[in-house]
Amino acid sequence: MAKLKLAVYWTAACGGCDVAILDMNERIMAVGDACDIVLWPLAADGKYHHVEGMPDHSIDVCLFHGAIRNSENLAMARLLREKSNILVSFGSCASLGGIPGLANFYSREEIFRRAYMESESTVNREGVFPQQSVAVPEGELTLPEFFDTVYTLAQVVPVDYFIPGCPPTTDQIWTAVQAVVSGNLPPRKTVIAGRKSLCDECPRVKEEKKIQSFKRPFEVMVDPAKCLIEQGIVCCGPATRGGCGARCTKANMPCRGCFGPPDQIADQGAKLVGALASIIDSQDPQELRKISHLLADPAGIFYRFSLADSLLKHKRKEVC
Amino acid sequence: MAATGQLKPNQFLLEVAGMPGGERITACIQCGTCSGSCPTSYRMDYTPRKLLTMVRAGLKERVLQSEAIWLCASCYSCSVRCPRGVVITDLMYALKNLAIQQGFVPKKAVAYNFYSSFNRVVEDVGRLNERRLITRFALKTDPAKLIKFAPLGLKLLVRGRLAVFPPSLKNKKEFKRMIARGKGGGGK
Amino acid sequence: MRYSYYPGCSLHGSAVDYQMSIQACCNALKIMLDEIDDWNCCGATAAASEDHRLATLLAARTLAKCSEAPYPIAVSCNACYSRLNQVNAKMARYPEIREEVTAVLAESGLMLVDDYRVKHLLEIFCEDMGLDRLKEQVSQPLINLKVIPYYGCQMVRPRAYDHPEQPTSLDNILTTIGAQVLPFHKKTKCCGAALISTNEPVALKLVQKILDEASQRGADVIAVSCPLCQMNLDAFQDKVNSLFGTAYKLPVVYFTQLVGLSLGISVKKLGLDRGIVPAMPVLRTYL
Amino acid sequence: MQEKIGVYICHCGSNIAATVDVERVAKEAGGWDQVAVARDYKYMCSDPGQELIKKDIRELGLSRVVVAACSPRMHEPTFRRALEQAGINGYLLEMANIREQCSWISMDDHASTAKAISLTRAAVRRVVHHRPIHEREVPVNNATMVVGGGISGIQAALQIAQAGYPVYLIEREPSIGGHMAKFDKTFPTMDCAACILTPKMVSVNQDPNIKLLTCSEVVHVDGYVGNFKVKVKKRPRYVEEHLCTGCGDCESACILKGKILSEFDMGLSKRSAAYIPFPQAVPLKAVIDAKNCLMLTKGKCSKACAKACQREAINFSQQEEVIDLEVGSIILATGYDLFDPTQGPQWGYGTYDNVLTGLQFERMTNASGPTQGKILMKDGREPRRVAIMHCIGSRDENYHKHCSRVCCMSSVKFAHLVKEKLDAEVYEFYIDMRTFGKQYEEFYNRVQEEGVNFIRGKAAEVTEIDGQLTVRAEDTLLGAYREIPVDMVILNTALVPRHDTDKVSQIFGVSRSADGFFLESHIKLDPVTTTTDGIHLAGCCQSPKDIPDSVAQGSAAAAQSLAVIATGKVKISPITASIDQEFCAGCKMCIGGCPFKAITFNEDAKVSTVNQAVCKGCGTCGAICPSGAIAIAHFSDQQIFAQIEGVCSQ
Repeated sequence: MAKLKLAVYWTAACGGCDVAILDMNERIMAVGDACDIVLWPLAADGKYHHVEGMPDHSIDVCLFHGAIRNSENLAMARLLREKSNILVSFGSCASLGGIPGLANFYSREEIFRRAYMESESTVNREGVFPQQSVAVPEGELTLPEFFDTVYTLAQVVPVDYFIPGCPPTTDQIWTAVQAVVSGNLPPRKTVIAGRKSLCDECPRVKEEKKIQSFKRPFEVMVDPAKCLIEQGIVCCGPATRGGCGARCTKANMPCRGCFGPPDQIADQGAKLVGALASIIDSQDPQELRKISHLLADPAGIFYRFSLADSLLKHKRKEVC
Repeated sequence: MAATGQLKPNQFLLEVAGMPGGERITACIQCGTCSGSCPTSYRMDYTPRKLLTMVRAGLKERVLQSEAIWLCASCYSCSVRCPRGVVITDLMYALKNLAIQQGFVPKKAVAYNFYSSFNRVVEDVGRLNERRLITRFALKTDPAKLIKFAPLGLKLLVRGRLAVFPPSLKNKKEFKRMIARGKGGGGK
Repeated sequence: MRYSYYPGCSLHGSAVDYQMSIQACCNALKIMLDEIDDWNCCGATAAASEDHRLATLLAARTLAKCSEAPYPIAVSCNACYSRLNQVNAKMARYPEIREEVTAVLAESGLMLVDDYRVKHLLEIFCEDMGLDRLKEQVSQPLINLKVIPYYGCQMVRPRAYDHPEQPTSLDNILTTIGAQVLPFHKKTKCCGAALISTNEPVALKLVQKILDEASQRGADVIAVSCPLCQMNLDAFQDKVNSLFGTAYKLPVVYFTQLVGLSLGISVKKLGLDRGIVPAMPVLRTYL
Repeated sequence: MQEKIGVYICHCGSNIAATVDVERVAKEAGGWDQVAVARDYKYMCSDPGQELIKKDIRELGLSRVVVAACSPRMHEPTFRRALEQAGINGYLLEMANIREQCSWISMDDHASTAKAISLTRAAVRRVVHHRPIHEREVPVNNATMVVGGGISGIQAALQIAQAGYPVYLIEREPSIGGHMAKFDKTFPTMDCAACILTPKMVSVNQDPNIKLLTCSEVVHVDGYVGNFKVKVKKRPRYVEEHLCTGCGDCESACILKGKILSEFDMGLSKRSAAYIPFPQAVPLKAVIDAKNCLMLTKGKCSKACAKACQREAINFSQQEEVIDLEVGSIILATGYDLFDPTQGPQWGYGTYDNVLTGLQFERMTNASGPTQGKILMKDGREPRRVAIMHCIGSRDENYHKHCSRVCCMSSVKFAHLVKEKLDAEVYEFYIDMRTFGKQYEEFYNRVQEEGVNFIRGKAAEVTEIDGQLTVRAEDTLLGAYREIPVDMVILNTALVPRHDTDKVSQIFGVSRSADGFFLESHIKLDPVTTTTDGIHLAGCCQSPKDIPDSVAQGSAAAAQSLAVIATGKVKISPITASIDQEFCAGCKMCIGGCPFKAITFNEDAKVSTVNQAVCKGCGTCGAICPSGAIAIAHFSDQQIFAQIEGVCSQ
């Protein structure tokens, strides 16, 4: 049997997903035995024209991690879609927008202003901003276009499978590799993770919920056996897909929601807001307001990974 | 035969209802609580309730020429008791305003002259000067008033209750200019 | 406790005794009154009768003078209190009028804020200071002094701090200083001050009814909280007596004069010797 | 799948058609995806209107129907029935409200038409996702609980008992009878109130189908129509009911005899701490007033009452008990309070001795009352001049805006009673004389002829002038101010909602109207039922009423309850929540959020489940469930998103 042709590509992301692949330790050898790696910028050199020169559908599997932030990301997504039989949206950034997706709370102009003018370490007296094209004596220099909005991979090209996680666990990756190698593939569009929400696999004891205030983990002595929400800590587990093994809550830290919502939820953040709002133990509007103000950065908590993929998608644009 | 011609809108009612305090005039249910609560209604030519219904009937001349509106002592008894929330006291002010603006008050009318003397003194110096008020008021109506007031004035003077140097504002010119800009058409 | 203080015209004229007693009491009770700079007449009933714009502007100018002070406005005269309160409410209710007034005031460099807290001295004594604190300061309780509490109309109506028909703040102050407060049905009946110059017979009849119940109840003095009520009930007693064939001789004093007395302040400082019907004969025992 | 949708736009006469261009709405709708037919019609709810839908379903094979008309509260059942009659499931219907939420709230034809199109489009998009669902039937408990033992509660209880079904009658006071038991005569016929009420009270006591619980209050209601579970708190009477004969020996022996103001006599007489509420009380049993009894408050008393009781019925160790009841329907007949006239010091109540309330006057004229029926002033003399004042606290924005309905007639009755018993002048001060009932105007005419002075003008103030009680008012027909000296004033005070209506409305889950009384389903066409199925209203708890109307509504409420019983089963809406065990992660967030306590947790499977019989389909749990495991039938995310898209798209 011929070896599978594998590509791994990286767009708007931190690179942690690549590290997660390496984290498979000796199992990576099995991957090497089964696959020829035709593209992996982290591990091997490769140029655009190399990929462009490949025949269509010549790549068996492409693990694509990172969100779509600019025109180069988009072009590569399209290119790899053409070249690959199976395109896997790998990690939270590609699947949900991830941390880069939080930039959708700002416009491109606001981001540039902050990055190139206002940030504490920047001195830019001339007010120079990146330009898409600049004429220099040597000719014209170009940069990819920076989009106003961060997109998920599936928003720009058809995707075959999703492996969420920031980063995905090595077990998930191994499951995926085994499925591809054995040819025993699940139906298209499957998310390779749990079906129920995280609470199902979280070992903490859950009671009927009533909370009097919101606390951050460092503000309390966390009871290791009791549901974190009942201790006033905002945990995104109830509206987050399981399958990670509840590694965070087992370590006394609340779930941050990196696996995104389970299938049956349209908007992870809205669900969390609805759920938490209804378990605050007060009828008094003023007290309710006071308690809700204890939440530091609600948008960042509830949409930490899923903003680009939510119903909300983007900050509201002023219409006049 | 009853009037069958084209109905004219009741301009007077609209005018009154458009003044501050006049808004709720149409809410009146004619119960008479106002008149029963009023300390001076026993002397009025039309009771407050009746004035309201006369406004609604458009009887402009009779309302604005009535003595009743000048007998209101501004005690607000009617207003706090009115079961329909009509602030009758403010309505009385509105009627007095209209009567003055539209020339329904006789020149020598005592109440009108007292109010206008008071206001002219205040407009002039910014504060009330009791001596100037009495003088001006008496000259406008009946100079004999000066003599009638003398005994009381003397008593007050003896007890140090008549200011020798009546106070006035620091910047009278600016004050006068502001008043001239902001007041309505009533006081000339 | 600190206030922007609006004395009103009478307190610089015919009610100088009210002003003296307020000053003396407030000094003793640690209530600080900052007289509003260059305040003007509130317009009373006269301005409102002739021209509602003039009336609004007069009160609004004084309110605007307080825009920058962070303190509530203290008012001593019922009529001034009513005018300032009502114009304050009117500004909120009629945006067009507010706009007009704001424009005129702006030309003189004045501006209005959203809402002013206008308080009568009675409210300041009962609510802000509290009667427990007054009680601690009383050194000469006015035991056995039979007092009629007379509030007048504009202190309580149309809507104010106390009940519009049967208020209790003045009663409570007088009880606190040891006086015997007599029940009085005409607590808030009109004294006719607005009519005394324009329709004397009607006004005197109103005065007579109040004096009548007060004397029937065996009052030593009538306590008031308004310079206009004081003037009407006190200075016109002679006329009432000659018109109705009565012989009332009821001193009419400001509540602050009685409070001052109970705090041990001198007659002179309180202006208690300035009433037309002399009050000293009945008050002598409390010196 | 391709659906065939029929869209029907109703003119509602001119209610909709006057502001909405219905023809244009129909024309637009006709062009939308999956719409097979779109029509407008004058009255869709009429028989021909419904027939139009049925015909299209049969002939065109429609699979979904949208009706753009009034609020679904009004006619959704009508159109569901029409669909079913034509052979398709009634829940394949969607209504767009283009009347209450569209034509009625705008004068702008253009905007209204645009909005009507949007709402109709939303309904069309939504209806595609509807699925057939079926109503379920559950058996009905045939017992009824009547809350309140005044005349309307008594009437309701008796009617149901006569039909042969069990009734629990719950009364807060020690005796039933309510306000009517305190009255002397009743207008317009002047029958003695006791003579007509007492037989009914006795029947309540004797009817084997009626279980009377006095000194009792409902503290909790659970369940739903046909199957309510109720908790009733019964205060101790401190007298064993089965032993007490109502002889009154304890009352005479009590050492506080004549010391405690009688609430039955409205404070005009005094009673003991151990007492019989009134001679015709049902049950005719003594009760001990726990607030005043020395034994119960201080623990120290010679217990003269217990010694005097030959049947040894007095038991100071009685405790409060909670009784659990199961009933199929509930009738609320909790009555009214009377307005407290001390709120208006100008009326002189509490200031002047001879200013009475109407109910005090009733007690005074009652032959078994504190003065044996004599109308007397405080000093024991008979009044020569009596004033009767209408609308005290009624028709007044300072107190209560509503008209109390009965006061005109009871005032006329008071005038007649004064005239009958005394040679006195009567002055009656009214705003409008509202004598609208059968034989009421005739009664008014009769009393006019008796020489009563009817003054059209609301009495503004009661005062004392030269030691004489005086009423100040304007005679508005004369246009003159008047001061009328009188010896006695009767204030006819407003009928107002019970002071604890708010608590009661929460316990029973019924709403209140703006005036504070309980809210009926429809002010004209359904004044007896509430928006909670199986809970009905009778008497003054719904709005002020006279005795004939209270009795009529008592019977009507009984008929509503009997209708529930007669069918033997009730249909339960299929719009309920359900939890998909595949997705429930057992976080338990939903459990506390359910207002009907319908969600329980299955500890074995570690999932929550909804009790379908208790669920009202409110949707709260669906909004809470963070993992999306809860779905509300007929309100899936898909349906709602489609509807939103329909509103927003052009």
